[in-house]
Formats: sequence, structure tokens, C-alpha cells
Amino acid sequence: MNKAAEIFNKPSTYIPFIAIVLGLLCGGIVMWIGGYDPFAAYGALWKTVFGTKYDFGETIVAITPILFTGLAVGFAFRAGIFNIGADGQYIIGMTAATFIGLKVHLPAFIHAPLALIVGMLCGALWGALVGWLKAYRGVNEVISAIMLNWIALYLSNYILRDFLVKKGEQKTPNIDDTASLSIGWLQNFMEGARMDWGIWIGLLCVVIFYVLLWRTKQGYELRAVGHNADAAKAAGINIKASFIKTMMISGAFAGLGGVFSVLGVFHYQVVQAASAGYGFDGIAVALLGGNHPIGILLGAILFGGLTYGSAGMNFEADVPSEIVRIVIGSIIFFVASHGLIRTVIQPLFKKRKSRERKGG
Amino acid sequence: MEQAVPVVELRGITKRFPGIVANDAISLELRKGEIHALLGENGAGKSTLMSILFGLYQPDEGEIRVNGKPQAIDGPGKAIELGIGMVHQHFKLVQPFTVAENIVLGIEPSKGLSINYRQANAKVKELSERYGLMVEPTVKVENITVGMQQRVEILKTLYRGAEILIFDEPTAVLTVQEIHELMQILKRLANEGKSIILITHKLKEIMEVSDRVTIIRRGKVVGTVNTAETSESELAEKMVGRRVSLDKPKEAAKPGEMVLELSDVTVAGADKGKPVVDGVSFNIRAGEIVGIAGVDGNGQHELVEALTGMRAVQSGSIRLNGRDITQASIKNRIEAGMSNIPEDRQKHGLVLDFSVSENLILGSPEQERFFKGGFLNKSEIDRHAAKLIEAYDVRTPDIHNKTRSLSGGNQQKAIIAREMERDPQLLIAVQPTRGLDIGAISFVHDRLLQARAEGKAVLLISYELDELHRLSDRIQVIFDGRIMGEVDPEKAADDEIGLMMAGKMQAGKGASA
Amino acid sequence: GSKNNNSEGGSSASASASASESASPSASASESASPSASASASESAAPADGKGKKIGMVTDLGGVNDKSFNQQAWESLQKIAKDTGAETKYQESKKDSDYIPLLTKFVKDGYDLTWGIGFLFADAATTVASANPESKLALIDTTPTKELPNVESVLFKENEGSFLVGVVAGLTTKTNKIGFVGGMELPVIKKFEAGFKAGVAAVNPNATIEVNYVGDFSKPDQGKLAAATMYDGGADIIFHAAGGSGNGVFNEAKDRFKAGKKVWVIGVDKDQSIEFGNDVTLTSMVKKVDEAVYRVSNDLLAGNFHGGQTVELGLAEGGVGLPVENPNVSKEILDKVEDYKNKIISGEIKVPTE
Amino acid sequence: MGTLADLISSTLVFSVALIFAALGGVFSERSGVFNIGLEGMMTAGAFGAAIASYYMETDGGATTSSPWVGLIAGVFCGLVFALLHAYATVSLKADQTIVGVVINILAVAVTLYLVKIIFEGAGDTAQLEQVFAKWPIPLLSDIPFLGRAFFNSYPTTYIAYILVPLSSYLLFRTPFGLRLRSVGEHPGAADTVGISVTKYRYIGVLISGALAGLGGATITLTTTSNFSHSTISGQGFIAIAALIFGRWNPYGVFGAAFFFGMAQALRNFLTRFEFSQSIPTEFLYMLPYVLTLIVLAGAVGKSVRGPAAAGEPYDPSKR
Ligand SMILES: Nc1ncnc2c1ncn2[C@@H]1O[C@H](COP(=O)(O)OP(=O)(O)OP(=O)(O)O)[C@@H](O)[C@H]1O
Ligand SMILES: Nc1ncnc2c1ncn2[C@@H]1O[C@H](COP(=O)(O)OP(=O)(O)OP(=O)(O)O)[C@@H](O)[C@H]1O
Ligand SMILES: [Mg+2]
Ligand SMILES: [Mg+2]
Repeated sequence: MNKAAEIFNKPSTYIPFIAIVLGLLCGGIVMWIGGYDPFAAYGALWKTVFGTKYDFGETIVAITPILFTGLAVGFAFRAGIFNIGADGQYIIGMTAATFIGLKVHLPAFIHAPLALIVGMLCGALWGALVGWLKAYRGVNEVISAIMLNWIALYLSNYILRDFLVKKGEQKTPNIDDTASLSIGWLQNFMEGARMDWGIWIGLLCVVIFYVLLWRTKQGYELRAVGHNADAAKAAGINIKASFIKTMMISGAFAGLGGVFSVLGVFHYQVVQAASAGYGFDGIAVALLGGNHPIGILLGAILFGGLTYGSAGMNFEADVPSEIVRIVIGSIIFFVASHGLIRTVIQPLFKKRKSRERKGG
Repeated sequence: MEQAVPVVELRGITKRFPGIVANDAISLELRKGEIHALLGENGAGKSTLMSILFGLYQPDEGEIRVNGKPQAIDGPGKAIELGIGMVHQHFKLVQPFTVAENIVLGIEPSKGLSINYRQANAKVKELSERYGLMVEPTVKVENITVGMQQRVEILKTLYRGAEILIFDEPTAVLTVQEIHELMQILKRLANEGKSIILITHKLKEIMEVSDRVTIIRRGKVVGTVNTAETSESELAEKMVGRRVSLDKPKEAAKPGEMVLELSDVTVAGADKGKPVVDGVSFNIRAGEIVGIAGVDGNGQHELVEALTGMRAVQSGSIRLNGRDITQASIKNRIEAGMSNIPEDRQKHGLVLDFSVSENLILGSPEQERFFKGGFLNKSEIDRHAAKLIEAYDVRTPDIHNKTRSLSGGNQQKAIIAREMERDPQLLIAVQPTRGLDIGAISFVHDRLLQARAEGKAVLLISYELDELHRLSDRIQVIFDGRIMGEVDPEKAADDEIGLMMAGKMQAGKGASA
Repeated sequence: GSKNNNSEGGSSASASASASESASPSASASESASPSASASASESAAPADGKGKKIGMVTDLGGVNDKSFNQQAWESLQKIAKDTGAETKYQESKKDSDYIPLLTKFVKDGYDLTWGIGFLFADAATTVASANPESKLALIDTTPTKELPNVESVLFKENEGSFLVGVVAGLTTKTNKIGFVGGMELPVIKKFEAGFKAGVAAVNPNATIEVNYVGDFSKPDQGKLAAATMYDGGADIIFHAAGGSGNGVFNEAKDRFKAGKKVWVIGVDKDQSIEFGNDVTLTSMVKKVDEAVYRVSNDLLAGNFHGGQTVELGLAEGGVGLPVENPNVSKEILDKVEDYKNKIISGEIKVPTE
Repeated sequence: MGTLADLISSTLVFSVALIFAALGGVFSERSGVFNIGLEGMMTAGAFGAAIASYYMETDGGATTSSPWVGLIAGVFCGLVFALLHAYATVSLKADQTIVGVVINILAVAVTLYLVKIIFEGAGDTAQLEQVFAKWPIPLLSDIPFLGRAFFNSYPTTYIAYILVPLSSYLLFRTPFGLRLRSVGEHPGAADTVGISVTKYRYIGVLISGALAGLGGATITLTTTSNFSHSTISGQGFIAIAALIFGRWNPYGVFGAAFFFGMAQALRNFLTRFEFSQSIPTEFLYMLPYVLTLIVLAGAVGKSVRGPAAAGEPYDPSKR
């Protein structure tokens, strides 16, 4: 897992860019084989993302949730836990925010922050459950997280149906305006795109991720546990607490993603049969970004942009939007298989001899 | 003229790694039936050379001849085919497999589609008896001692019909007894006509078993000498390029306050069975070094883990500076002045993917200094690191380099620097010089003695009696989880300690405190 | 059209020659007060000229091949394209957050009408329609959350149609055990359940109904497992309102049929015997989404968009009911069905919705 | 008793695909390669089965052999993605988790893309006419209880009955298994006795792809009768859970997968009882997952450890 991190720390930061080019190339070839016009398709994609202010705004709406889940997954990775449960934490954060947004009535300056904080905390607690099960009951985090994803979905549906959804409806009413985290003037400016505080808090979280992990004692300890739990334990660090803390922070990030989807974008929540899968996209984003906050941000922008743009490709060039998932998959593949790029592409540039020393 | 053809001939082997020439035109001859020692500092290029002979690396230049014929050894498979076997520095054994499974791996006897386990076990048993290696084929490797694992490695090569055996630092992890047995085995194998290359940092072993010695320094051959015509000090000088001696006289101890008191410490065994540490009591005062002698696996690990807080104590008490720390957390113990140089430096001592400077504050009790208000105080951390690598001669181009890139010896020095710099009341040092070359050992010994002179209490656990003799003021001998007694290193003979370590004798004075 | 939607063959599998071209009884429809419901059958209204006009459609999560209303809607738009020369296009939603952007895409691209298919479009359509007052939208199964002059909505009285298949089930069962497999436990599906239960109870008070909501509209494996459990427990008829998950119910029934056991499934939305055959399909609760889509679209092309109106199609309007042909249902039962149908239309029987 | 037999019979319908995929995971992880991509490989298998059977029906005339062709095609499609996985993780030494995630993304995207091309824009394939029917084994199916529970099932179930002991035999009794496991535990050890780490890891990953593909095909050919984006929705991850729960052991995997399936069947089974009507359905949906968590959390202490070298690309020069 640290491999991805190393890639980005290496002088060869050009690899991701080559990977993007190759990924687009792959997509182009697949489209060409399928009988579509790749140029028209990519043109449509570009136009969709940058065409109008509205589209650009909606692209940001697409980026925000995977930025949060990407941060969640990346943070846990850094501390040695594979958080495949961001999906569930996202749902729980969303549901908690909806609950506060609907059931509590307060002035705006306190209502919105309260909903945000409660949503974040519930996400954190849902994550902490994974940490606790790992620390104290020895349950592999991958299994428990997969199970908790489903449990979160159904628990959330239960809460919605029994407490929040009006009779005869499948979705909740809109949350109180006081709980809204939309930014009205920005929405107007962006021609109605659903702009909210999400992306800004997301950027703040990028900074928090970095500072927490690399500038604080807490982060130092979490990283130590992530790299070598035995050594961390011998150095007096409480590993069990560390697992729980890690998962709380990770869950808080994911929970925030859910919070903004309700308070910022939709203002209501729907009874769903399956989750939207932002948690799983978050894994891809985190890996694409080398589990580094800046990388994750760039990964989310790429991933979100392509995903939003894919709708345009479908609409205007009639290309199945799956093509964009193929492009994204290929890009991540090429980033991970940098050996391929090195051996095939690098000779085209000049061979750089700066291999990292490893051993011992 | 058959005798004249060397079984292995390396001619002008050169191997370059980025930024370094690990082997620089090395030539070496191995004669039939001889034990040929390879000597050199940490990082001199010995393992690299042997990896080339065994086909793990490809040489950039040079030629390898086996039995007079030039050979391209493109992988271990080819080496095995040529009758070359290697016992690696770090054992290559599959832990959850049985001894026999490890030995027959790759050339399993079969019956139909299945492995013929009966035949495999029988073959292993027979082979092990023939060479006097005494291993039990059906036990799992994870359950046997390091010495036994070593013998499994040897059997692996013999099972494949190896005529040429390479041993890379085989004794670094062995106890005195095991080393002794290994030396006998080596001699026996050589007598059977096997040709052996032996890499070791221990000059005594070279003197004991080898026929010839080749010394390597910085990738180049310094020379090859007949063992009979040389001495330990000459070898040391050739290897390091200057005179080194481990036999510096130490000053008399000035014991002060009581620092560590163990009374009746008992640690439960794995399945609530027999205790692994059984009623151990002793103490250490400020300014003295107390050694623990014993064969590996007699409760030393568990004792240290109980002391450092990694393992729960069943009964008894541990006091540090008069304070009961039996139930204290690891963190509390560190804060109370305990330092620990762990046995497995990479597992318990370092976070290899951290930078050197980050590792040097790992577990530091000085919270306020390095972590101001919960934030890392980078400049102070770096200043601290710069000071330590200077003082302890930790060789790294940059304190921000990953610790992984340091050589084993330098990793060890980094831990020693960190633990000593904490200015502890009690320093627990487990095998502090394992795998180090003689120059590095001498450095570490100096540091331990200096700590003693500064009035620190030191608990030294080592499997090397020489080291215990040289450093300890008192030696506790441990057997089967129990202290057999205390001996005075000045007076006690190795034999006497050896018998106690084997559980055959209690100390005459019956002096468990 | 003729008022006859019964097949005379009883249980015979041969297709009835007297089947009407139009599936719905036009008489009642033409009497309907709502002008937008006046055209009862697609064929009866002359195709308008759609040259140069564009009609778009956004599916809900089921996708365009859901064997259910998305598919019906799209097939009918394809027909519109063929009949009128209008350009039609669909976009599939992959998640809840797609509705608004996809509707907006059509609207911004100058489409003359944009369909939102499914209950979940209420909010999205409201948002998009109010932001773009010049646009025209149409909805199936839901209405906008506030009054909007540029949205036309079509609702169905699923409970009424379900009542009739309940009558069929109640009279057909031999074991007196009947199953209902729902997709998600949503109000729309509850309407199916309630109507069905009432229908069974009306003709066979001794029959018990086991209910299982599988939690998803696109998991045939869950549908299959649910059906297996019900059939194992002795049920001999299962009515499903579970979209794609219901395919699993059919699969289980076919399995049993092949193994020599006779069990029935009552299909939903379309005449599902077309897809799954008459071996296991007892009948279906048809919901004429296709006709509604065709009519509203055609009206628009003809210049008659009834923005701001909501049409509710029940038995009276021919929006729900049994398929034209029911070779597996006996004449007597079909007569009974006809009786109940008339009673419901006349208001003598009120079918519960939940 | 009859009811319990029915419950088991239903359990198997859900479990068999999981058994195949998790068994595949056993081979891959035992050889030292994590396979998060099981989900994707199952998707590929389900797709392959649907498409091949579809063409058999439309072009080859519907015959009873078409599901078997579908089954083989599913295995083949699983293999294709496994090959990509193996090439990246073994030959290129790419991070195994990342590649697994990539496989999941690509498999869903590529198969749906193809479906849309083949079925003119539709997101799922046509319903198959010819799928597996339950096939009672002569004699065995007449055994009271056991026959009804275990021997009145789909052909794929019987394949699972064979594959589980066969895998166990292969892994633990044959030279092949010993070598495969050695590569997963300590590739250095294997390498230095002349066993090709690359070869065995390729084999391990390819077997996992074939079995996951078989699992996906099983779902298509025994339950859904077609392929869509939701045919495989999370079963691959449940298979990973079963793999860990079953401790990387074929019989353990069988037990774990059976447990998951049983929990699912139980949920349906409960709807038969009156009291279940008063339980919110969501709690019934949760049941399988909650049960699993409780069982796992209750089995505390026995820390589960996979093959020691799983997850690490083998680099002989890294010591
Ligand atoms: N895989 C490698 N990649 C790059 N450089 C290497 C590699 N292996 C060894 N080296 C270089 O080769 C030199 C010789 O290393 P080698 O392991 O042969 O030393 P050694 O003599 O066995 O040391 P020790 O006594 O500590 O075991 C080292 O200094 C190192 O710089
Ligand atoms: N992959 C590698 N790339 C670069 N240098 C390496 C590599 N592996 C080892 N080295 C270098 O090789 C030298 C010797 O390494 P080695 O692991 O043999 O250390 P050592 O001192 O022998 O410790 P140990 O007792 O753990 O073997 C060190 O200088 C180390 O930095
Ligand atoms: Mg070495
Ligand atoms: Mg060494």
C-alpha cells in the first residue's frame, strides 16, 4: 500500500501524467473498437466539464463526496488500516445529518453546524466500531467493514422509514432551511449548480489530514503504528487506542461526505436499495492519490471530473458512460504498474538513475 | 592432477549497484574438502559475492568455474543443479511447514499425485542421522529453536546433493552450544569431502574451523591466507584496516542505589501451561552491568517482555527505583526511566519507513521537547537527530533518509543512540551486537561501559559468553525459566557456566537475591 | 375498441382471435372528465408530426431494460419516433444524484419534452422545472412537489389492478397459501400489496398471504430465494411487484415447473407471459405506462401539452388491469374479475392503498 | 425436518457462488497475492455465461448444453481478468490492493460496455431460456432429509461438492500445493530451492480468476438468468469475508459461505412466521451481516492470519 505513496514521493511525478494519457488512449481505442468516435466523445467530455458555469459547478458537486471518502480511506491506509467501510460511514453521516436537519429546529447559525457535527461524529463512531472490533475482538477490519456497510444501509433505511419519511413517500421532506449548507449566491453565480460548503470544508480537510498526520504527535504515533505496530507498541504507543482513533478520524471524513450530500446538495434523503458506492470510489481515489492528501485531492478532481463528464459523452456522443470507468480503471492501472511505464516509456525520455535504496 | 582443479573458481567478479561497486574484480578459489572463510566489515560485499555464486544476482563482469568448467548461473535452480547449496544469513524457511516439508520442497517424493509423506519423513530422518544433525521431521519449523532451524537449512542443501556449501553468517543467531555443534558439523562435512565457504564476523570461529581465509574490504580482495599461519589480531587488522581489540580492560564497578528489583517474577506459558519465567528474582544497582546467560529459549524473551511491559506478569513484582511497575504500561515504564535495545531491531526497534530523525524520537519520554502542544517540533527533532548520529557514528547521508536504507549495523547504532540518549536509569540490552562487525562491536561495547560509568544500571542479555564476560559485573544464569544462580565473571569458568546453562548445576553460592 | 379483454379459450393456450387491438376499455376513458385522459389508446390518436422535435427521457435506477416501466416508457418513445419522426433519446440514472443533472441536460439542450420515469423524480423535476420555466417535463408515478405549469404527471391506481389479480389468485389457489414478493418496501409497492390482499380476501377469506420484501428491485437472486421459500412453504401462487428481482420469482417457478411441480407467478407492469411463457405465468397486473407515455408525447407533438395537470389512471381509465389474453385463467374466474372490476369502477368497492 | 431440509436447499443456492469465488481467493492468497478483485472476476464470469448462453440459444439453437457452454465461458472471462491481475501484480510487481480495485472497476465497466454494444444500448442482457435446472442425484436424493437438503440441487452445487475436497487435496497433499503455499508464505525460500515464484503466483491468480468466474457464471445460470450491473453486487466482497472467515482453508471457506447463505435463507424463512411481520424489514435484511459480526466478534482471541507473504510483491533483491 505504501507503494503508491512512494510513487508520488519519487522524483518521477510524471508517471501519473503519462498514466492519464495512456488511460485516455485506452479509452479511445476501446471506443474506436466499439465503433464510436473517440474525438467527439472526449470533446463532449471536455465541454461537459468546462462548457458552462453550471456544468463546472456540478463537476465540483461530483468531486466533493469522493474527496471526502478518498481522504477517509487514505488516512486509514496511512495508519495501517484498510477502510473498505467508508461507504457505511458515509451513509451514517448522511442519515444523522438528515435527522438533525429535520427533527431539530434551531436558528441557522447553530442548526447547520450542529447537523454537520452530529453527522461527522456519527460517521466517526461507525468507523470506530470497526477499530474497536479489530482492537478488542480481533475481527479483521475488511470483514467487519463490509458487514457494517450493509448494516449501515439498512439501519439508515429503517431510521428514514420509521422516523423521517412521510406516509406515501420514499424520501424525506427537505431539511429545514436553517440546516442548509448550500451557498445561495454561489449557486446563482454558477447558474443554479448546487454549490455548497462541501468543497471548501473538503479542502480544509486536506490540510487537516496533512497537519494531523505529519505535524502532530498524534499523527506521528498513528503513522508509526501504520508502518510497524510492533515497534510502536514497544515504544509505548497504545495500539488498540490507535486503531480506534484512526478509524474515528477516517469515519469522520467519510461522514462529512454524507453530511454535505444532505445539507449541501440534496436537502433530503432517499430510501435506497443499495449505496451509491462513494466509499468504493474513495478507495480508488485514495490509491490513485498515493494516500497523500494532495494526491487524493487531485485524484478526486480527475475521478469526479471524468465521471461528471461521462454523462455528457453519453448525451452528446452516445458513448456508453462505462467508457469513463474504463479510462479511470486504466489510469489507476498504469499508475500502479509504473514498472510498465518505466520499462516501456522511460527510455523515450532519458533514463534517470535515482533508484531508491532499500534493504536491510 | 585432479586435486589441483578447484571446485569453485571465481575470476574477476564485479558487481555494481547504483552508486557502489559491491564486488570489485574479486577472485577466489575453493578447494575440494576445505573450509574457506570469508571475512570483511559490514557492507564489504560478502553476501553479494555469495549471492552471485548461488545465482541470486548476475555479475556484471567475471567468470565462475565449477569443477573447472565455466558456468552461467542464472538462478538458484542452476546453482542447485551444479551442487551448490547456500545457508542464508536470514533463514529461508517456511514457518508453518514441517521440517520435512521444508527440506523436500521442490523435489518432493510422490506417490501418484500425492506427496509421499512417509517416504519424505524417512529420508529426512535418515539423512539427519547420517550427518548427526538430529532433527525431527514432523515438527513445524515455527516451533523449533533457531539452532534447529539452522540444521534444517543445512539438511535442505544436503538433501539436494550439494557438494559445495555456502554459509552466510550462520552463527550470528546461534547460542554457544549451537555454535559449537555447528562447528563440529562443518568439520564433519568437510571430512566427507564437501567444500565449504563460511562467512562470519567471529574470528574465533574462523581460527577454529577454517583452512584458509579470504579477506574483503570495500568490495576488493585484500588477500587470502592459510588459517594456520595467521592470528585473530592480524585478521582483524587486515579487515578493518586498523588495529582493533575487544579486550580492553574495564574499570571496577561502583554500584550505587538499587535500580531494578525483581522478586519472584513468574510469567505464564502459552496455554496456561508451565510458566516460561518461573519465580525469577535478582536486582541491579546503578553503575553495574548484570548479564543474563542462558541458551536461547529458556525464558529470556519472556523475561525481557515482562520487564518492558510487552507481556503480563502472572505473579511476583518488578520495582524500578523503588516504585512498583509490575502493572505499569509500557509508556509509564519508559517515563520511569527504562530503555530497551530490543533483540529484533527491525521488528521492535525501528519503524523502517520512518526517517532516521523520526526514529530517533520513537518512544521518547521527552514530550514537551519534541511535541510542543501536540505538534511536532521539527527543528528540535532534527537538531536532536544531528547530534545523535554524530555522537554515535550512525552513517547516513541525511537524517531525513528512510531508516530502511541504513545497513544493519547502522540501524543498530541508531537504536543504541536513541535508547542511551534518553539518559535512562535502567538500560536493557538484548543481543546488542548481533551481526555487527568487530569494529562496530567494539564501539557498542565502549558505549555500554560508558553508560555504566555514568551510573546507569544495565541488564545485558546475550548468547555470547565472551561478551558477557567482557561486560558484566555479575552474571545470572537462566535455565528453563529459572535462575540457576549468579556467578562472578572474573572467577567463573566457561565450563561451569555452561553446565548451569544446561540445568546441570546450581551456583555454588546459591545466591539468588 | 371492443370491451372484451377476456380470452374465450379458458385454460387453452391458444391466442384469442377476438382480442382487441386496444387493451383498455375506451368507453370509460372517453367519459373521463380529464381532457388529458381522453385519448384512451395509443392507436386511436393519429400520430402527430414530430419532425424536428425532440423528446428525452431519464430513467430511474432500474435502467432502460428493467422489463418494467422504464422499458415500457422507452419502447413507447421509440414508437413515437417511428410514428412521428420526432427525435427521442434516453439517459439512465446510476444514482440518486443523477436525476437533476440528467433532466437539466435535456432541458438545456432544448428538448421539447423531458420525461422523468419513476417515483423518485418528484424533487428533481420540481427543481429543474422551476429553474427552467420555458421547459416542459412529464412524470410517471409522481407529481411535482409544488404546482408547476410546465409539468404534466401521470399516476396509476396500482391497488385497483392488484385487486383483480388478487381475485384471480384467490380463486385459483389450491393450497390456500399465496405469496407476495415486493421489491423495496415503498408506498407504491405497498399499494400493490394492499390491493392484492383485498382482492384475495374478497373471494377467498381462508387463503393466507405471505409477504416478503426483498429490499431491492434489481436482485433476481433475492427474488428467487424468496420465491423458493414461499413455494417450499406450500404457496402455489406468487404475485410479485419487485421489478428485476421478480425475474428471480419467475426463474424459481420455471425451475419447479421443469421438475414437474406446478406453481404460478403473477407478473407485473406488462404481460410477463410474453417473456416468461405460459407455463408459469398465471396472469399479470398490467400498468400501461407505455400508453400514457405515448399519449402525452403525441399530444405534445400535436400541440396539446397539459402542463400543470395530474392524471390518475385506474381501472376506469384502463390504466391498469389484466392483460388481453389470460390462457391460464378460467372463464368463470375471468367473469368474476369482470364483476369486481365493474364494482370498483362504479365505486361500490373501495380498494385500500395501504 | 422437511423445513430444515428446504432451508439448507435454499442456502445452497446462495452459497455455491460464494464457495467458488472464495475458493478462488484461497488459491490466490495462498500463493501470496491478495485478490480484492474477486468481485470483478465474478462479474466477468456472470457476463461471459450470459453472453455465451445467449448466443448458444439464438445462433446455436436452444439446447440443454448451452448452460454448460455458458459455464465454461464464465470461467474463461474470469481468467482474462485474472491474467491482467497476475501480469500487473506478479510481473510488474504492482500493488496488489490497487490492482484488485482496478479489476473491479474495469470488469464492471468493460462488461457493461460490451452489453450495451451487443444489446443496442440496453444495460442488461436478454433473459436466458436455457439455464440449469435442479437435478436430483439418483439414489442420493432419496435419502431422507439429506437427499432433500443436499442432493436436490443444481449441477453447480455438485461441482462445489467436488471442488472443495479437491482443492483441499491439491493444496495440502500434493507437491503442487506445497509449492504454491511455500510461495505464499516465504517466496524467498521457494525461490532458493528453485521454485519459480512467478509461475506459481500466476497459477494461483489464474485459478482464482477461473473459480471466481465460475462463481459469477453460477449466479447467472442458476438464479438471475441474465446479466446486468447488479447481478454481482457485493458477492465478491462477501467471498473475501468468507475467505478470511474460513481461514484460507477450503473446508473453512465452505463453512463460511454456507453460513452466509444460511443467514440469507433464514431471513426469507422468517417471513413465514407471523411474528416477522412486526419486525421492521430492515432488521431482517441486516440479519445475515449482524450474525456474521457477532460470530466473528465472539470468536475472539484466535487471531486470524493469512499467508505470511500475501500482499507483498516478490523482489529477490530486497532482503
Ligand atoms: N540489492 C542491492 N542493491 C543495491 N546495493 C546493494 C544491494 N545489495 C548490496 N548492495 C551494496 O553492496 C554492498 C555490499 O553488500 P553485502 O550485503 O554484500 O555486504 P556484506 O559484506 O555481506 O555485509 P555484512 O557483513 O553486513 O553482511 C553494500 O554496501 C551495498 O551498498
Ligand atoms: N536493496 C538495496 N538497495 C541499496 N542498498 C542496499 C540494499 N540492500 C542492502 N543495501 C545496503 O547493503 C548494505 C549491507 O546490507 P545488509 O542488509 O547486508 O546489512 P548488514 O549490515 O549485513 O545487516 P544485517 O545484519 O541485517 O544483514 C547496507 O549498506 C545497505 O544499505
Ligand atoms: Mg551480508
Ligand atoms: Mg549482514
